[in-house]
Amino acid sequence: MPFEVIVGAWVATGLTLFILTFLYQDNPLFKLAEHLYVGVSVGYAIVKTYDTVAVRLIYDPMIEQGDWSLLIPLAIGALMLTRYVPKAAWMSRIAFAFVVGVGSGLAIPRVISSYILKQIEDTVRPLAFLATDGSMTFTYSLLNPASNLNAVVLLVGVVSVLFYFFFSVEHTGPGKAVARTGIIFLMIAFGAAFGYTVMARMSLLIGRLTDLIEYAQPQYGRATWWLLVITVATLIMFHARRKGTEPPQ
Amino acid sequence: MKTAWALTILLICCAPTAWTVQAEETVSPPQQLRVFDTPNDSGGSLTVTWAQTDQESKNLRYQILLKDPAATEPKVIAEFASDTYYVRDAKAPWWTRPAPKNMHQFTIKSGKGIDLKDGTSYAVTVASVAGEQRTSAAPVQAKPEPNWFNWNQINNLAIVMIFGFVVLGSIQAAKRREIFLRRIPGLDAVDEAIGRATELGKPILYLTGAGDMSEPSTVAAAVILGRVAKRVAAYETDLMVPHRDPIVMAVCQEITKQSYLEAGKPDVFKEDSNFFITTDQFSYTAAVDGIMLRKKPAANFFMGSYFAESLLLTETGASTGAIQIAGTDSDHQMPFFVTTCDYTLIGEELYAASAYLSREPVQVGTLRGQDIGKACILVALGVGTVLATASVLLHVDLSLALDLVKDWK
Amino acid sequence: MSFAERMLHIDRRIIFLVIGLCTLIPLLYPVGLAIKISPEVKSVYDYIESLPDGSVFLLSLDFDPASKPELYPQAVALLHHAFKKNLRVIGMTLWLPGTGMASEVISRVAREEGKVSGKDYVFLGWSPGASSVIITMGQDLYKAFPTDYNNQPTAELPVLKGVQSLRDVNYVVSLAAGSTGIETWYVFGKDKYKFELGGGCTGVIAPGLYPLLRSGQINGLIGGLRGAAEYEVLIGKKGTAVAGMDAQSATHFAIILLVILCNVFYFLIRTSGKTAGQN
Amino acid sequence: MTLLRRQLPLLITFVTGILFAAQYYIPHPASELMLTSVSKWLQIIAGFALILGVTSLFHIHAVKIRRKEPGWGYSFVLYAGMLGTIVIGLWHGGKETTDGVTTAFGWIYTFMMVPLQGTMFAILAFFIASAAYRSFRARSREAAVLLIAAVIVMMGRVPLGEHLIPISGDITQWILNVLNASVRRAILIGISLGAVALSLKIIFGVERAYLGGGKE
Repeated sequence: MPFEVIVGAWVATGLTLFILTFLYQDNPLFKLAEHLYVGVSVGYAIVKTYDTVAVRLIYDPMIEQGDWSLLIPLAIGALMLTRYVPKAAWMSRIAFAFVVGVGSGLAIPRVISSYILKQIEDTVRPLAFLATDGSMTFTYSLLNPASNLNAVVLLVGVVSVLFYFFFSVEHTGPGKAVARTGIIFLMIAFGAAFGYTVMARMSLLIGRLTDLIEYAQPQYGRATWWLLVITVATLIMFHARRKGTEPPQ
Repeated sequence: MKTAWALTILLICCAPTAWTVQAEETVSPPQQLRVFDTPNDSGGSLTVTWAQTDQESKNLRYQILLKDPAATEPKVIAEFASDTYYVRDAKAPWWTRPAPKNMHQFTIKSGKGIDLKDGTSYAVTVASVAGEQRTSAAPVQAKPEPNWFNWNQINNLAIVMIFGFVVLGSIQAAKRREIFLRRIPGLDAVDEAIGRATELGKPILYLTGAGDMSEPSTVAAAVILGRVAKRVAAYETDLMVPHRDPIVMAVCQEITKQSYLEAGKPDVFKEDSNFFITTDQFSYTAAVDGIMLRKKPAANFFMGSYFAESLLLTETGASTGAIQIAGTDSDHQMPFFVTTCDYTLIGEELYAASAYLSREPVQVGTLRGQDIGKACILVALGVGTVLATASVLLHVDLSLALDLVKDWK
Repeated sequence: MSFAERMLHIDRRIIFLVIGLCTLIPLLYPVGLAIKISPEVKSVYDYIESLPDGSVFLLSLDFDPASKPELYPQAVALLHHAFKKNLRVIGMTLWLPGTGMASEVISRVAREEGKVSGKDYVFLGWSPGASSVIITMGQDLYKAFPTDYNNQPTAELPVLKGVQSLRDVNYVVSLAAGSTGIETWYVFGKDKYKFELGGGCTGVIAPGLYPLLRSGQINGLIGGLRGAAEYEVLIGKKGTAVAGMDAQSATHFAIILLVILCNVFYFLIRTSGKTAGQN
Repeated sequence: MTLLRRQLPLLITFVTGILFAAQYYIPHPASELMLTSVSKWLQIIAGFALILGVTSLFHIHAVKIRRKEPGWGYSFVLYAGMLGTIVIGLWHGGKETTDGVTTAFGWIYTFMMVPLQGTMFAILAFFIASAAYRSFRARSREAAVLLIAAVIVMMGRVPLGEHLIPISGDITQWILNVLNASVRRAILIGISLGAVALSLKIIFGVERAYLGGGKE
């Protein structure tokens, strides 16, 4: 096992345990790790931005391939940085105006095509089929998303939730029933989102504990065990020192 | 008699073969052959349409032949069975369909050995082939051209125009006259929470979320803060508003001072009720949790946009027994707000609440414009489903209407 | 204070311990329960299975280290499958913090499958602008990525022969953890450039993508660690996702139990006539 | 001068907005060329926006250190982490691995950034558990419906759940593919109408908040 991987394992385990101390209470170890995280991720962003934007997107094509048309976005981008010069800050508005203008223009037709027309197209379905012998059939199977019953449920769901977010009409009379259905559909969808989020957060924890288990093995010098002892000791020391100065929460 | 019968049966059974044998000699060339530039595209493509014949069967095939101006004689570029490539398979809306549905249509595109240059004319013809029999129609000249408008998307453009007209129109209308907005139940819950906090003589905590002033949900949170501050000023209850963005804090300070003024209590207004903690997500959350545990506010308000920290805040708030009201458009955090708070303004309800309070024409007008948009979509869904079901049950082609609500390219 | 109230006010660090154990024990002593395959994951698998040799498969790893446990195993499984099918693999990312991870996973799996960078696969790296990257790639791939991640000019790479833009890509899968992800690939990509699009995502955003799945805008969806485990089972190469599923079972049942306990105690307090203000 | 300051940005937004909305409907190669070049420009401008975001963070923590606000020591840690990563990163040309060998920059990424960011969000798992026990109460009919649906989905999504109650897997599929899809579709339509309305207001200059109105 190469030396720098072992050192890496110790550093990774230490930082993981420092952040987990937040569960006990907010303490200097957590603050240290958290600020280190913000620093490293900002540093990483700066390096990548320089490497990709400055070198690969501006320097190489412009200087080496002589594509001077890139001077225009360069100028607009520079305008954006004038925001920090109080006197010239108004010029940054021109850069924002261009970016926001293009962004809005690009978005309008695409949003209507993908999020409105396409969604209506899939919701407008026949609610019954014609069997070969010409009699009307209505497929009930809940498991097949394309069955007629599901098409009805889908339609009721979309209509009632859309009506719930309707603000020009008072929710009284029939409107009340539709809004009530809308709320029930909404709550079921939030329940599904809740269930999925639990799975997502647990996966994160599983990922971290898998690493900790791996770094507890002898070839990494049992990093997890040693660092666990050190972290708990430091926490107790902080707690004792703090108990003298501040009433417990 | 028997022989007569035998003859007739023989005739009947060999007639079809004779008929096909006989048909083979006179396989007719494709009729009504038309070749033209493919519409609604960026050029480099031609479309060929020709009539369907009743001889179509498995063994009759069609060949498409293309003659380059430079080449000496036409080249076969495609061959397929005669019961394929109809106009209806090309999935085009009725307003850009080049020929009736049951005619044949084939589109020739550049690429894979074919190179159609815009502006040069090419001779194209279709040959019908049965066994070794082959006849082709007279070649037709056509020039591929780039087009300036994609008519397939006319319904998309119409929606943009109409919706734009509706939104901007209702904003103008909102400037001239009062527009009805239904009561937002969430706002009554806000008043009730403030009332209870005053009874218990405990402070109120109000959070404006993680966004900055460019996010609509943070603007809405600031507007609702104005309403809460006015009520709080009337009851002279303590108000605490911790912030994560210096600019949002400055704006909220201004709004709070204005509300205390309007409530006629400028002297009760405290400058430090709006205070800045940090921009960082988790240290801000830890600090606010500390305030909740120490100061034990009777009412917590979580308005604006939130990320993973929503759960850490509302869980601590719930443990202190405070009434909690939330209002957010971050739908990933909605399940946690709904289960931990007494009342939650969901998504657009947050914007409606701020429009209801501020009565600001642009906000109210936009809301009315979006409502009209939703009404049209609800009608489209209802009518569309009825038509779709009718067209299936009654074998009627209602694509005249149904194509309007489809996305065409 | 009645038993119910005392139970409700136990220190939350005890619950932290319970969850910690529920995760740790199954990881140390796995049980290996069977994992059922859901149709949305199967359709991604079937589509890749149906692609002929040499078709172009673009995998966009649009996530950062915070979503590694869910999306990293999905990337490994998809890459193993694509390389086994001898597809021409293009890797890229729209999320800056994920660049290092994306580069590592592609080169590692390629090495395991004996594939050569430049010939069988290419990693283009990250480029700023999110949706504008997709539009530029749709118009002309070499304008968006003049060089690949190792600064080799992309125009000469054999793996990209015959690929001028996204129109020549047979299948795009975006492994997304948030906003710039599967929706962006549809709205700014597939809607205009007509490549087939599939998706993999974290559990948090999975429910929000079902409308796109229903309307056929994406032809399949691999949701969270569960989706990753299903795909590992499909390609017959069990990995970290399957190993994690037992811990998922334990933690999910712990949460279900906690929610039920919470509501039982809550109703005990309410029905036993205590004033509402106390809970 | 104020005409230039106020009207020019609005004119730019209007022209670019209309131009790029219309571009969608014009398949002509000229409009495709416009789209290609401008989307390439947006990439470079987005790079500058990143620089803007990073400098503002630099600025906030520098103020914190200069004013010796509480916790300024931690800002030093932040700076050390940032500068260290930048120096090592640029030294290795921004590459995590050079021909297969992980560089020091790659080491920082693998053994510091990945575990830190991963653990930062992993602590949420604990908080979900404590919240599940303490505050996920069926305090209203809606919350009850939500919790029941959540329990069914949680059971249906894990092997143990499907093992004990096989039907829970099918119900979860139905909830996700039909009920959840219809609600998300309605919310998507609502949000899209809002987004289009906002874009139209920006193009026609009715909405000016984006101009940094609140900033001055």
